[in-house]
Amino acid sequence: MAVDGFEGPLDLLLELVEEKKVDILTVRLGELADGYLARVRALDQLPADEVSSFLAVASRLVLIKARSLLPALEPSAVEDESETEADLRARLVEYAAVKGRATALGDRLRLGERAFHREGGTVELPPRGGDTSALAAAWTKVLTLAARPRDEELVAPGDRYSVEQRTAEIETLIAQHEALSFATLLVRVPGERATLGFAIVTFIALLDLYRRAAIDLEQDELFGDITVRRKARA
Amino acid sequence: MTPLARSVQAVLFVAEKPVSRGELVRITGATPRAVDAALGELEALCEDTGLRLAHDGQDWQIMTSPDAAAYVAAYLGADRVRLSPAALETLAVVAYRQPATRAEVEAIRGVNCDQTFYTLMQRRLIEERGRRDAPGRPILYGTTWEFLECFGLTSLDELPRVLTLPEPEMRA
Amino acid sequence: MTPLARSVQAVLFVAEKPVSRGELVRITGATPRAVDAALGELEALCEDTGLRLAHDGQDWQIMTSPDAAAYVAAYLGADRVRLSPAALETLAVVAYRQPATRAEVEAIRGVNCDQTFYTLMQRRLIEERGRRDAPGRPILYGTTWEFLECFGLTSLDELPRVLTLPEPEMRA
Repeated sequence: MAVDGFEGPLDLLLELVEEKKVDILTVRLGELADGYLARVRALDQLPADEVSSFLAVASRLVLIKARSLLPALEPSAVEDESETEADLRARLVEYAAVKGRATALGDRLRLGERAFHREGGTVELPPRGGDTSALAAAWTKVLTLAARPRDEELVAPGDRYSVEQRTAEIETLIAQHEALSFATLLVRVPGERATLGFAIVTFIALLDLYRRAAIDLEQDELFGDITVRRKARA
Repeated sequence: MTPLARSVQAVLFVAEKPVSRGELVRITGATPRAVDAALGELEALCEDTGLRLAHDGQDWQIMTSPDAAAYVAAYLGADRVRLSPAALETLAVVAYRQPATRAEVEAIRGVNCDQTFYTLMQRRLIEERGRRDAPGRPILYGTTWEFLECFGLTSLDELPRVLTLPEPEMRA
Repeated sequence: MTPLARSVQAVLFVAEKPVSRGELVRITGATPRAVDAALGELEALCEDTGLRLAHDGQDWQIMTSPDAAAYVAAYLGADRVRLSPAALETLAVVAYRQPATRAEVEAIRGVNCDQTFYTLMQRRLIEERGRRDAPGRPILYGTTWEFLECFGLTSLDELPRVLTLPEPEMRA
């Protein structure tokens, strides 16, 4: 599922690397964090089921950037090894190779230089020995494939939220109320539980507003509700 | 081998019936004389191989060489029906849904089924069964007597029952 | 051409699906080594002709040469296969890493690949290849004969080599 031309977070990150015209093996990934966040913000919609993967890459970039700005910031014992810059780079290098291979395969396809096999037919023997269980298995396979959801059915249009739109909504709310609880912001329709997609978009919108210094975030205890507070204009 | 002779060879290879000289001219865009030369080249090349270039008047076909007949028979005799997985799938759709139009089979399988329909018709496993009373009056297909014989069934009721998946909508 | 190579050629010609080396040994009554030699002879003979000898592991099939594709497609009325960039990426991962699980492909591409797997399965470019002996016993996928055919490859060894970056370790 393409998101405004990007097939996932690695695709977007790779494009940023290529835009900078630098070597994937030497570029400082942390330097790409701002550009990455800006591009994600500019997308008019993110499918709910992919938001988390974009977010995961974004948070990793921000972490890498923070470490480079504050060398004293040692990785804590809790963070697992996969959070390192080297690991993200390795994934990116691997993905770049995949993209190159996909392009090469696509080129072959465009050339149309395919091969054809022969279905047979010269032999005029009356057909014999058909296997009914193979036939039934083929029918089952066709049914299974046909029963799979198709692209257009995967994400109902009503379930798509845009970060932009959600950010604007929260800005309006915060202009009216000095402080709001995160729990309140998660209520889209009173009495209904928010979907995961809506919660994630709301969360990204808040992170973005915080980054732009439009709000303050307070949390008194671990897993407690988060208070969103309007930031006094300087 | 000239490029034209290569193309003629490839076309005759995939063809399941004799191809006329006129058709070869039309497909390759070469002159009739060039096509004749290519056929001559191909004929000479087949000598001493397991294949032969045969013709009946102006219709051409590649066949196996007679001295390989014993092995070909051994291969074909072992299990005479050797349908490709694609052909088997198309046959399954026709068998379980008959009568069905080609468009319906393609809608279910999600791919073009021209070649597999052709193969199954050739092998007399499916046949036309009139036309559907719908726009375009598409041809309906069903299985044949040979199909029952081939699969050792006495009637279509003997087709193995399969799962109870909801049958997909047909977008004909 | 040796008599054995001629017989192998004739059998592969009439076959409607790939024929395994074991089957060729059984049919011809020759030793596996002799069959290998015959296949090698046939492969060399196909060079510069309109046909190619292709193999997937130990399964063999004669196919048309890619440079004759335009004429064969004109004869068969075949459609050009079109794949989205997303489907091509998934196919690239499966083709170069096979067998691979869906989770592995998703880990590499960083996105959900349900839809592209569905498309590739429907077009028969990939197929199931058993299960990995790991928790959850995930399904393994590999490419098909149709994949080789569609991309005009005679074997997986012919996959285009791209980039020379070191391949990172695979995380399942």
